[in-house]
Amino acid sequence: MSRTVISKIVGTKVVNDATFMISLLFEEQPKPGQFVMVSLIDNRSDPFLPRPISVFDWEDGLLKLLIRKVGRGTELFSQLSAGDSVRVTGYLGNSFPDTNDSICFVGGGIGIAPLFYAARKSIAAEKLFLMGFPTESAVICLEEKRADTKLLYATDDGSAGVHGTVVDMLKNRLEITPPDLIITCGPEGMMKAVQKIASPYNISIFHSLESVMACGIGACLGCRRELPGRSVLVCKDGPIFDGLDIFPEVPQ
Amino acid sequence: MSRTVISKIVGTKVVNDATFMISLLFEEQPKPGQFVMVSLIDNRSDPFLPRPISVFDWEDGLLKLLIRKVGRGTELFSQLSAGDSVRVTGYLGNSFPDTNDSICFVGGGIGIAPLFYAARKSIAAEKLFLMGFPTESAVICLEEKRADTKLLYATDDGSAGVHGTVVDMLKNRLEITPPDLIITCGPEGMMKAVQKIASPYNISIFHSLESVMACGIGACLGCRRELPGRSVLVCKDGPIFDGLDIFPEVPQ
Amino acid sequence: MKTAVNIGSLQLKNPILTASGTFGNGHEFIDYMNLNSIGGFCSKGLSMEPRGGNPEPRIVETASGMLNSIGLENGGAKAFLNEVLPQVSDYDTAVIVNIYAHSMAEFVELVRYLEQSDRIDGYEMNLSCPNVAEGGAAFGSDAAVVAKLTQAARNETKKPLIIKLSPNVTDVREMAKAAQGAGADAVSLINTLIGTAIDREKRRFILARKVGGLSGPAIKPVALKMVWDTVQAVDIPVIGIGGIVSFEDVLDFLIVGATAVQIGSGNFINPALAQECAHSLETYLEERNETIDQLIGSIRS
Amino acid sequence: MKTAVNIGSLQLKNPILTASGTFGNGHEFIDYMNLNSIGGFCSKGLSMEPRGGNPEPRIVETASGMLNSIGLENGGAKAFLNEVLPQVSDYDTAVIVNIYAHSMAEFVELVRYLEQSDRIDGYEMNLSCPNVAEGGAAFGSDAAVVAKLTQAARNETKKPLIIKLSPNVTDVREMAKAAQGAGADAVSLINTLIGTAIDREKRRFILARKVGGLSGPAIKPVALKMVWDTVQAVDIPVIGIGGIVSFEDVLDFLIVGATAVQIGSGNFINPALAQECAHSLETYLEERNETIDQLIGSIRS
Ligand SMILES: Cc1cc2nc3c(=O)[nH]c(=O)nc-3n(C[C@H](O)[C@H](O)[C@H](O)COP(=O)(O)OP(=O)(O)OC[C@H]3O[C@@H](n4cnc5c(N)ncnc54)[C@H](O)[C@@H]3O)c2cc1C
Ligand SMILES: Cc1cc2nc3c(=O)[nH]c(=O)nc-3n(C[C@H](O)[C@H](O)[C@H](O)COP(=O)(O)OP(=O)(O)OC[C@H]3O[C@@H](n4cnc5c(N)ncnc54)[C@H](O)[C@@H]3O)c2cc1C
Ligand SMILES: Cc1cc2nc3c(=O)[nH]c(=O)nc-3n(C[C@H](O)[C@H](O)[C@H](O)COP(=O)(O)O)c2cc1C
Ligand SMILES: Cc1cc2nc3c(=O)[nH]c(=O)nc-3n(C[C@H](O)[C@H](O)[C@H](O)COP(=O)(O)O)c2cc1C
Ligand code: FES
Ligand code: FES
Repeated sequence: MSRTVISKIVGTKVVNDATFMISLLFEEQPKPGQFVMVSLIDNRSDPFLPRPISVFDWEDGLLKLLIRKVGRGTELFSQLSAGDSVRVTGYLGNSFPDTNDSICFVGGGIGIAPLFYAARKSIAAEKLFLMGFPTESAVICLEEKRADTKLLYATDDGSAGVHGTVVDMLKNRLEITPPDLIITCGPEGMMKAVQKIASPYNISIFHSLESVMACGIGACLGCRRELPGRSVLVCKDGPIFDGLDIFPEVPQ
Repeated sequence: MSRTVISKIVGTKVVNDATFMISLLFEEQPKPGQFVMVSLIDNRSDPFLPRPISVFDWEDGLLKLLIRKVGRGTELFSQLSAGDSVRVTGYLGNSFPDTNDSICFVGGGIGIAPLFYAARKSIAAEKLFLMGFPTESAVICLEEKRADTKLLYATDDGSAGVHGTVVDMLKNRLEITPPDLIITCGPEGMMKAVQKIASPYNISIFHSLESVMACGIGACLGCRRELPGRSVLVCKDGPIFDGLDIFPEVPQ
Repeated sequence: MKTAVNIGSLQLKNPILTASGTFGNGHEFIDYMNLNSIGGFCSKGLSMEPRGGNPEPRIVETASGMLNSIGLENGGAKAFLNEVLPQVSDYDTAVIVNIYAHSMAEFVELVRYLEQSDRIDGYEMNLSCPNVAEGGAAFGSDAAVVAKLTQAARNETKKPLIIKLSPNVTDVREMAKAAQGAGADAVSLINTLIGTAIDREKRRFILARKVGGLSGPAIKPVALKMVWDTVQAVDIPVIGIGGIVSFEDVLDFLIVGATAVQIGSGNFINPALAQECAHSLETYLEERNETIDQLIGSIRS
Repeated sequence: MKTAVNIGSLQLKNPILTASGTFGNGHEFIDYMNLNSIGGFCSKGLSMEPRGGNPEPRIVETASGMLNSIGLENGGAKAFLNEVLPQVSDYDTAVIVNIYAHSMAEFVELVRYLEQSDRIDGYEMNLSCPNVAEGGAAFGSDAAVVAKLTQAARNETKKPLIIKLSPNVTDVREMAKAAQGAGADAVSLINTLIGTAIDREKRRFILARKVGGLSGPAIKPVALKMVWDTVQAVDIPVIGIGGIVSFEDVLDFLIVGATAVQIGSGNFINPALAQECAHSLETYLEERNETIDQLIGSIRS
C-alpha cells in the first residue's frame, strides 16, 4: 500500500560525522528494498523536490531512515528533531528477491541503507552482510543481533575492520562458501566489480540503483535509466534490478 | 557606523504567544529608533528578502530584537535558537529626537519595539511610556527599572492593565501634564489619533513609519512613501518622521 | 455542483485539473487520491508513434523550481487507447489528452485516430515543441502557425480543444487570439520557461539535452501575469498553470480570471495536492457563500 | 591583473559588476564594501529629466525572488553629473551609466549630455521600457528598433556602449545580433521577467502598478540559458545577469561564456556580496592556476 502522509518524527540519532538516523511514524509495513520520498513541510519552496530515501528498518509502525548528508536536502533533514513532521510518500518501488538457502548483502557506504531491513527480513538459512567504507570515521555500525546476520566490514585504509574493499572481502568469501543470492547497493563501480568476481560461481545478483527523482511514483519520467537494451523507470521498475539487466556484459 | 555581519545569536526568549526576543552580538552602538535588516543564512532562497527589525535594546555589544510573528519570515526567525547565526545589516535609518524636559512614548502592539531603547536612552527628566494591546495575551511586559521610565499599558478589552486604547490613556495624561515631545510607533490609525488629540497642546510629535523594504539602505527605492507634498525613502529618510510631514492636516 | 465550470461543451465538476507530464496518465495517483475528486487531468504528452524521449539526466532542481527535459516520452496513440485509457476509464473525471506532433499532418492524424475513443473528454494541443519541418522554432511562437494548427485540429473534432501556450514569446496574447480565432474552446498557459543549469565542477550542463523547461513556484509570478493578460485578451476560457503548490495558489489564478487551473510539478511534492485543493475550494466557497463564477475574475482592476 | 576582462575599450579589473537599480548609485554601499574591489557598477536607471517613478507598493517578495515596479525613479541627468557622480568619482572602479528614455531623440539627448563627464566609463542602454510613441511595446522586443536605438547612441559616443536586453521576447539572440550589428560593444542580460502577485484576501494586485519585474534566484535558469544562447550568437562580450546570490552563481555565468556578470537583487540580501565574489574569484583562479580567459566559456558542449 502506498500513501502520502504528514509523518511525525519520534527520534533522531547521529550515526557518524556525515550520517544520521530518523525514526518516524508510518503504519504500513514495507517490503525489503522499497523507499519513500521525503520532503520538508515548512512552507518554503527552496529546495523544491522531495528526496528518495530507502527503508532502513521498520517495526510496529516505526520507520527508520539512515541518511547521509551529501547536499542541501539531506543537510536539512539532519536538522530535524523529534516532534517535527515531514511529508512521506511511500512505499515505492519493487523489492529484493529472497532465498531460503544462503544470501550475501554487499553494501558500499550509505548503500547499506536498504540492505539492513532486507537482511532482517530474509528467510535465508545463512545471511552474510558485507560492508565497505572509506575509513573509520565513515563506518556505520549496525546491530548484528537484530539482523540475525553475520556482519563484516572493511575500510579502504584499514583504519577499522578488515583492510581492503568490500569487493575484496566478498572475493575471499566466495572462495570459501559462495551464497546462492547476492544483493548489492552502493557505487555502480562496486556493483559491477561484485558481479565480475561472482561470475564464475553462477550466483543470482541483484542491485539497487539510484537516479535523480522528482515524483518517485512513475509520473514524471525523470528517473529513467537507459539499461542495455531496455529503458526503465528506476522508481517504478526498480530500484532493484537483476544484474544481468544492468551489466549484461558481465555474466553472473 | 553601518556594517553587514554574520551575527551569532546568544539567546532567545518567548515573550508571548506571538512575540519573541532574540539577543545577538553586534558591536556597534545604535541610535534610538534605528533598525537592522535581518536574514537567514541557511542557503535557501525562499523566503528571499531580509526583514527590517528595530533595535529593541542594545548594551555592551548585545543587540536585542523584539519580534512579532506575522508571516513566514518572522515565523522562521522565531525558530532560531542560541548558537544559530543570521545576517544583520545595520544600523539603518535616522533616529528619534530627544528632549531634556518631558517625553511620552506611545506604542501600539509590536510598535513598542523601537521605543524601549529610545526611552532608556532619553535624557528627559520625565519619561512616560504608554502601550496599547488588544488583549491580555498580547501584552508585552517591559522591565520598568531598566528603562528608568514610567510604564503603563491598556488593553482594548480591559483584560489587563487600563481598559481602553493607548490613545485614551494618552488623552487622560495630556489633561494632567502634557509632555513636550511625543514619539509613537504602531498602526498609522493610532499615530493619527495621537496627533489629533495632542493638537491643542502644541507638542512636537514624531512617528516611526513602516514600509515594505528590500535593501534597507536606500539602494532599491522600494520603500518609498508618498507623504503629502514630498516623497521619502522610509529606510533612509526615516523611519522617523515629523508628524507634520505625515499628517499635515492634523496640526500638532 | 457549486464548483462546476465549463470549458467549451465540457463541464468540469470543479476547476482543478492536473498538468500534462506531471500526473502520469492518472493511474499512478490512484493510491494517493481519489481521481473522482478533481475536475480532470491532462495526459502525458501523446504522439502518434511511441517516442523514447531524451537521454538522462532529465531533471534538475533549481531555486523554487525544477528543469525537465523529458522529451515527451510516450507509448504512442495506439497503446494509449488500448492500454492506458482503460486503467482510468471507470473514474468520473475528465480525461484531457495532451497531444503533440512535429507537423500539421501528424496533428491531424493523431486527433483523427483518437476520435475513435469515447473516453476522451477533450484535447490539449501542446505547441511548444520545435517545428522540425520549418527550422526548429516552436510552433507556438508564431501566431499564424498557431492559427493553422488550431484550425487543422478543429476540423477533426467537436470535442473541447484547448491550445496550450508557451511563455517563451514576446506577447502570449497574440497566440491566444490566434487560437481563439481558429476555433479553440480554451487556451491553457503557461508551459515551462526555457532554462538551464550547469555542473560547475565538471563544467558541463546537468541535463543531457543541455536545456530544459522551468516549472514550479519560481515561475508563478510570470504565469499569473500571462494568465491575467490573456483573460483580458480573449473571450474563451483561460486555464491557468504555473507554480501551483497550494490552494492559495489556485485561488490566485482563479481570481485573476482563469476558468480552471492545472497543478503541475506540485504533484511531485504532494501527490494528493489536487484532491486537497478541490476540497479546499469547496469549503472556501461555502464559508464565504460565494459562487465559483463570482470568484473567477474577481480581481479589482 | 589576473582577473581583468575587457568590454570594448574598457578594462574592468575583474568581471564583477553590480546591476542597475539594485546598487543605488554606488555610494549607498560604501559602508559595506570597498567599491575599489569590484570591476564596476551600473548606475540607477537615468533619464534626461527627473522622474518620480511609480506609486507604492513597489516591491513584493515571491518564491526565491521578488517583483519590483520602481518605475525608474531618478533625479535626472543634471543632478546625476552634479550631485551623484562626485560622490563616487574618487573610487577606482568603472562607472557605467544605465540610461533609458521613451524615444530615440531622448536617448540621443541624454548620451550627448552625459558625454561632458570624464568619470563615466560606459553606458548601458535599458531597452525594456515601453516605447510610448509607438504603441507601448518595449523597445527591446523589436530587433529593428534595437538596431536603430543602438546606432543612435553609438553615433554620440566612443565610450563602451552596452545594450541591456529584456528576456520577455521570443528570441533574445535576434536582439543581441541587432545590437552588435549597430555597433554595440557588449550586450547585458537579462533584465527582469514580467510578473505579478496578488493579495487574495483583498482581491487586488499587490503592486500599485499591478505588474513588476521578477528578479532573484528564481530566474537564474532562464538567465543562464539566454546568456549561453547569446554567447553563441554574437562576437561581442556578453554580460550575464540574473539571480546571482553567491560566488557559485558568478562562476556559472562565466563558465557558459559571460565576459562579466552583474549582481542584482543579491545586493539586497548581502550588501557586501559583490566584493566577496570578486575576492572569491581571485582565490578560485589562483588555487586552480587558471586564467580568467580559460574560465570564461569553459563549458563543454
Ligand atoms: C531509491 C533511492 C534510495 C535512496 N536511499 C537513500 C538512503 O536510504 N539514504 C541516503 O542517505 N541516501 C539515499 N538515496 C540518495 C539520496 O536520495 C540523495 O543523496 C539525496 O537525494 C541528495 O539530496 P541533497 O539535497 O542532499 O543533495 P543535492 O544537493 O540535491 O545533490 C548533492 C549530490 O547528490 C546527488 N543527488 C541529488 N539527488 C539525488 C537523487 N535523487 N539520487 C541520487 N543522487 C542524487 C546530486 O547529483 C549531487 O551530486 C537514495 C536514492 C534513491 C534514488
Ligand atoms: C523600519 C521597520 C522596523 C520594524 N521593526 C520591527 C520590530 O522591531 N519587530 C517586529 O516584529 N516587526 C518590525 N517591523 C515589521 C517587520 O519588518 C515585518 O513584520 C516583517 O517584515 C514581516 O515579515 P514576514 O515574513 O513575517 O511576513 P510576510 O509573510 O512577508 O508578510 C506578512 C504581512 O506583513 C506585511 N509585511 C511584510 N513585510 C513587511 C515590512 N517590511 N514592513 C511592514 N510590513 C510588512 C505584509 O504586507 C503582510 O501583510 C519593522 C518594519 C520596519 C519597516
Ligand atoms: C516533468 C514534466 C513533464 C512535462 N511534460 C509535459 C508534456 O508532456 N506536455 C505539456 O504540454 N507540458 C508538459 N509539462 C509542463 C507542465 O504541464 C506545466 O505546464 C508546467 O510544468 C508548469 O506548471 P508547474 O509550474 O505547476 O509545474 C511538463 C512539466 C514537467 C515538470
Ligand atoms: C529594485 C530593482 C530595480 C531595478 N532597476 C533597474 C533599472 O533602473 N534599470 C535596469 O536596466 N534594470 C533595473 N533592474 C534590473 C536589474 O538590473 C537586473 O537586470 C535584474 O534584477 C536581474 O538580476 P537579479 O536577478 O540579480 O536581480 C532593477 C531590478 C530591481 C530588483
Ligand atoms: S521519479 Fe518520477 S517517474 Fe520515477
Ligand atoms: S528599502 Fe531599499 S531604498 Fe529603502
